[in-house]
Amino acid sequence: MDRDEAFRLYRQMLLIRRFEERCAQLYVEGKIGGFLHLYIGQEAVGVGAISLMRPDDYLIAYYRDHGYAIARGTDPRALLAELCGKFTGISRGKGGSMHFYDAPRGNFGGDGIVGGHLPVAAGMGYGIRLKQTDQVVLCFFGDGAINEGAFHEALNVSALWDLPVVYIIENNRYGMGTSIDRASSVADLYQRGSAYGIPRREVNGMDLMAVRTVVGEAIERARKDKRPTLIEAETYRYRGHSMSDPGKYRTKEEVETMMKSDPILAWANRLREQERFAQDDLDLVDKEVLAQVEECVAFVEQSPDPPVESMYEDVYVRSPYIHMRAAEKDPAWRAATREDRVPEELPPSQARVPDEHPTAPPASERRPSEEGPAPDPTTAALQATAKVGS
Amino acid sequence: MDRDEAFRLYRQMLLIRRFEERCAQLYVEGKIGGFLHLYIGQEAVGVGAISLMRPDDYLIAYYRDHGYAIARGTDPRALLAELCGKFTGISRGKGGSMHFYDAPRGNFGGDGIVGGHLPVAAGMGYGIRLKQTDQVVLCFFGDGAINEGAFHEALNVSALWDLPVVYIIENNRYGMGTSIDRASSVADLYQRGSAYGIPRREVNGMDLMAVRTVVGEAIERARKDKRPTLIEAETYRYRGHSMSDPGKYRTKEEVETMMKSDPILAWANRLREQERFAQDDLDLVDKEVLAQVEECVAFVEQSPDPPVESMYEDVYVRSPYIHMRAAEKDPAWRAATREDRVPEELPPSQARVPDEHPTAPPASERRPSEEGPAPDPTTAALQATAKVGS
Amino acid sequence: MATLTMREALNQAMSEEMARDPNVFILGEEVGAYQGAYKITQGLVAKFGDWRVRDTPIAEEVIAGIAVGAAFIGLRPIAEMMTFNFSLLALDMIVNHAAKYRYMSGGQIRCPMVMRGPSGAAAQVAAQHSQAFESWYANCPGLVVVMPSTPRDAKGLLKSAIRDDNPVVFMENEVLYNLKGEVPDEEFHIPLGLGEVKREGKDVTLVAWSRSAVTCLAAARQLADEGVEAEVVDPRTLRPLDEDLIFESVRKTGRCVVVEEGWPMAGFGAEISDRVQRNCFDALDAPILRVTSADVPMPYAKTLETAYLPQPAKVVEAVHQVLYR
Amino acid sequence: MATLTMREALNQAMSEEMARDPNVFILGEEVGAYQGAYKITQGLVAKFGDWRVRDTPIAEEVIAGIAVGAAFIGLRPIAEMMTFNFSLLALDMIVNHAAKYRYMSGGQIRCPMVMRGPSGAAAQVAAQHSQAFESWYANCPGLVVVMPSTPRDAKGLLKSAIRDDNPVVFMENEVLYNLKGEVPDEEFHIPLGLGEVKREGKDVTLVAWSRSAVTCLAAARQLADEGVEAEVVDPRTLRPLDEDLIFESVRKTGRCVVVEEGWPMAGFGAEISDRVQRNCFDALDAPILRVTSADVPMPYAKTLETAYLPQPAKVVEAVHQVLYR
Ligand SMILES: Cc1ncc(C[n+]2csc(CCOP(=O)(O)OP(=O)(O)O)c2C)c(N)n1
Ligand SMILES: Cc1ncc(C[n+]2csc(CCOP(=O)(O)OP(=O)(O)O)c2C)c(N)n1
Ligand SMILES: [Mg+2]
Ligand SMILES: [Mg+2]
Repeated sequence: MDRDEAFRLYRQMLLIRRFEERCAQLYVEGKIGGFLHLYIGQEAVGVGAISLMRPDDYLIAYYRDHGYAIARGTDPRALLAELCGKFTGISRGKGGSMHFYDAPRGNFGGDGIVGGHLPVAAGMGYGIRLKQTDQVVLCFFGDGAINEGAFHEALNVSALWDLPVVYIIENNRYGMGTSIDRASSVADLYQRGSAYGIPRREVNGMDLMAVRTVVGEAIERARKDKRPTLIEAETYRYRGHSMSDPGKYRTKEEVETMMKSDPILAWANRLREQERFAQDDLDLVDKEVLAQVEECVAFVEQSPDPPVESMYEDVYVRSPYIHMRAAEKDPAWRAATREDRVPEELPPSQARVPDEHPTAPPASERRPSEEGPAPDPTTAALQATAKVGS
Repeated sequence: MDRDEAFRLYRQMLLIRRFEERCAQLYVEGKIGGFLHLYIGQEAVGVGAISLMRPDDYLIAYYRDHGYAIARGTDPRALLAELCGKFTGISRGKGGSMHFYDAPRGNFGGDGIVGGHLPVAAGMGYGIRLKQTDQVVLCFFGDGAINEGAFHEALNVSALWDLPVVYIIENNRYGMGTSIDRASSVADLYQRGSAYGIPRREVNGMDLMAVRTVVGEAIERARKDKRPTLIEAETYRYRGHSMSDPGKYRTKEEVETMMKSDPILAWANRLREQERFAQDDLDLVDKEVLAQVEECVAFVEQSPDPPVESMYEDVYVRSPYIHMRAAEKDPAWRAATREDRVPEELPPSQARVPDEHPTAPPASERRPSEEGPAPDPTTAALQATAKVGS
Repeated sequence: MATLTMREALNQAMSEEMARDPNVFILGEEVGAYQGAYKITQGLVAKFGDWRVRDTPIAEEVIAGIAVGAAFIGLRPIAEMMTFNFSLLALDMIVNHAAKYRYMSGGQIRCPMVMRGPSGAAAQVAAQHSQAFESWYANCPGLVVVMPSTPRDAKGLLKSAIRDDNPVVFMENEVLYNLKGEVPDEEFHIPLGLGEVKREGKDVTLVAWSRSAVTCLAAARQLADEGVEAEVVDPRTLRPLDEDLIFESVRKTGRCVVVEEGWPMAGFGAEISDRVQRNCFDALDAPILRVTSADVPMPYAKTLETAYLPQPAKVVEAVHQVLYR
Repeated sequence: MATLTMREALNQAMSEEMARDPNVFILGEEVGAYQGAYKITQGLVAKFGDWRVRDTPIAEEVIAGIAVGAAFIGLRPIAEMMTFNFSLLALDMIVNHAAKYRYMSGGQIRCPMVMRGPSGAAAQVAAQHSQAFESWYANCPGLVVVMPSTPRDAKGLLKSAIRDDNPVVFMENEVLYNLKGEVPDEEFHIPLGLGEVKREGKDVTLVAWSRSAVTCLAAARQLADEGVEAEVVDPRTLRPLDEDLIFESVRKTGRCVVVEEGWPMAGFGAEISDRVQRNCFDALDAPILRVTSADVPMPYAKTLETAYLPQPAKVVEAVHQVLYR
């Protein structure tokens, strides 16, 4: 991976982290409702895997889905707007935190039914085989999902029919308050694949490089040989299951130990040590990211709530095969549109680092900074933000 | 196993075979309706496994359930009556072929939902753990059921919680017209157990002795260590999936080859060669069994159809916690009984071998016949009856 | 016009649509090599190959899931449920996925799939195999629910269902598969949501769909002998419901009996009764009656099965009641 | 009388019944160590141990299956669904097993289990987490379906449900968990199938259960200010249904509005409307109206969620209509 790409992925992980830290505040302020499941701590899995997708590949995931959408390039302003139930939200305020979709980017997004999207992922794989393209599907889900019947049925047919789907378990060790050893009869979750004769891998989900290696192979296997893979990415969520979960079922020690192998800190070290970025570069990008997040908040503040009529929109597709005389008595049919909606691209981000810091040229245009690795302020910053269950 | 037991099991397998051959005729004559799934060819699995059950153990199975009920000692007259929809049927004419139950014998019988009874079997195992008895549950199902989500969920919790359940796959190589290789991503079905770290065994289901050995170990494991086992019994159904299935998906050759290892013939040989029974003994028991089957037919002919009022019976249990003023407007509540129904035991079988043959004393009371193994007429007889899809 | 069985009509509809549009494919248990458990897909695997006519393991949840996922990326799957009794195992895929992704995504996603197969009772297949769940599916916004009662309707509606861009639950009836009827030779389709008066009459309105519409026509013949002219209205599609057609008829006759194969409590007939009492309040000369299956699981014995099901005689009796005879 | 929240009332009911009968046990996702996703089982694992309060994997079908199988052999399981939205994955266990084995076995088997948990909308949890499926469960013979609207009813009915020998579907409502109300201190239970008039009135009958009963009481207070006395009838149990209580009220008021949180088409309110029009035909001075949730999936945005749900204002408006005001 080249230096720019390494830096881009760092920025992406950081954006996810800062975006969600801000979400947590907005939730406490009552600006975000419903369930809010944060991806904090797991960023390297989504960012690493999605960075390998082709534009025409597909992605489908579970409700802990903020990171995937950002990694896939959806404008965070539309995402925060969705979280705040605004009409400018990526799903027009109809989905919320668990339901980020971005069809033009092949993101079939967040499913609220544990394990429910695995059969759907298999179906996307089947569709690819029928269309005879070389696309692949990435399917993300939690360790809790592997005990649902849906997992079993989906993996069996994926192996039986050679469907180009990469199944990625985000093993963060708990399904809500239940640790994997209290839910799964086998400790090594990737071994579940043995029942289907499906290629299976285990990877350190806190190590972006390792994730890219393992997922990269799986994507190739899917693209070339059409074969599915089951990957277990070992990771950790720093926060509670959702904002309402104080996370009492884990010790402070456990959480702090896990946070020591923070994926963003690890990548920052790599950037400094191997890619020879200066701490300034990293500090600057952090400021940029924070500015971008504030831009999202500003965007949301100017965004309207969905008009009440929009409640009836997006239920049905208007179709010449429906007899409208009967159907149109129903407002949902009256409001049905022939076309799918395409989320509009927002004007390019104007986010700027506060003036006192002159905006630096992109890292790539600057020669590696001379001074070696400096003491790392990001560490403190990041760790401070990683309280459990706040 | 002692000589009497060996002979008893032979008689049982033969009774199941002759009983079902007669069912096939009655179905053609229109005396039996709905679906009729015959167990012919698979007798050794049910008979072998169930012969090891304690009276207080439980049994739950799928719709191909005639053999289990007979093996567990339910009066075949009540079973044939059920098949013919008579009020004297074991389920009062409400269940039919797929739904043989005999609660006093711990038989929770036939489920019509493929895989549907596996979670229920796990529940019986859980109940046993709660009651802290040393009972075990035998759960029979087909090779097709292993691809249902229910199989996965049931096996995971059985392994996770150490439930005393023996899961027995009756692998007859097809689920309706679909061969296992077109339905399962792994060829060795018992290997599905690897995903749950559950003890797993493969056994020749045409060999009653082998079945007893493997199931015996599994029952002990369940009784002593409370651990579940997944057993794959390799067997074959001679007839079509049900009476309406001509079985076009298999070659005549395949069926004939399989029939060469007929479990009843094999056991007959063993009885002659190792237990030194005479062919006469075997012929006689066949005649007895045929007479018993005819007695069932006679019983059915004298049996009444269920009275129309009985349609409303057996929906609910009458309960002091239901407000009867409201409930009793509903005939199903009016007809509700406080107690469960216990199928009445019928007077002992009067079945006699046609007079020209003097009834012989039970094989056990007679000394082994002197003459060695004779040419075996049963073979021809049995094979004649084993046409595909008739 | 050719005379076809409903089985042939359904088969033609799929065969024609598959020939017309390469994105249409079928999957389900025994739909291919076995030619369909009820032979509805007879001959299709030979014509279209085993990727477009796919035999699946016995795994209803993923059968439906494959349809949903493939539909999301532009295909037009037809998922066959061997019977709708087993669709309970696929219900989450239909209710929480097929019916909701368009809405939850603010209109970005569509799910042009059909789930079809026999629903209701066959002959003596007992409690687990004789259920009518149309009121459950019809309850769910995001779905279209179709229940044809003639070969012509079956073909015309299935073609529409396959071409329509919404998830369609297409419920057939095993007992009707051998029912014969005239089907146009030329290309045609019947729009979803359009009901039809199957028999005109001035004295009483019978509302029924699928097998029950046939029951009502039989009852209407008996009633005609007594000089009672019953009008039989078949909505054909339950969601969206062609309620005006029903209202017009009831306003004419002033009397209404709703007949269905489902259980009485909160069956779809209750919805029709509710809408009729509200919209035809002044026109009604008698309370609306309903004829349904008995409020018990389906028994196996023939005698009980007969007593359980809505029979023409029960419809005639109900009509006598609303006519105060 | 103590004042308890519905959460506390439900917890007490289970705690008391578990102390009384060693055969009663609870299983479900997070019911033990986590004390319940909604804390309904708070403290129970400490009291009764982890075999009688069992945390399960996320696997609804086997959660229900464990309850069914254990009930078959004499235990009294309480299966908690974290929410009834997920019960779709367990539906086959309830509809094809719990509700049918007694019948299919000719009365040999019983299934004394309870499946309970929150149903309906919470706050902004969107389409997949806000569904009301009571009409589906109530449609199915063999089941008992209970939906309490007060802490007292919740405790009294849950105790009956646990002791009853039939499979009981006990649907709670997350929004009501913090609702406070008086609950008798002494041992008591409320029989299943007995409705209650929650407020007397002579001008109009409002029929509603669970959260909607609370909505109706709020509407009734507003109506009282305009001098309209609404009677609020809460059946509490949907199957069996205490229809006489509803009929008596409608015969008195001549007007009826049925309010429910479910979707309109074939919702349980349609069943009530159907029965009322048939049994109170001559007493009705106006058509029966229904107030339901909007016929769309539940949207996330607060503004839309408010528009989606049946609100007191909508009930008031419906009452104005039936009173021709
Ligand atoms: C079918 C279903 N059952 C239960 C739930 C409730 N629920 C939501 S998230 C969750 C835990 C999932 O844990 P895991 O799969 O490990 O993902 P994580 O939250 O740890 O990322 C549960 C039980 C649900 N949404 N869907
Ligand atoms: C859930 C469900 N899906 C489909 C069916 C229809 N069906 C009945 S038997 C059967 C084949 C089962 O094959 P297998 O499990 O191998 O048992 P076998 O009949 O071979 O003994 C199918 C598909 C059903 N009864 N239940
Ligand atoms: Mg997890
Ligand atoms: Mg088989």
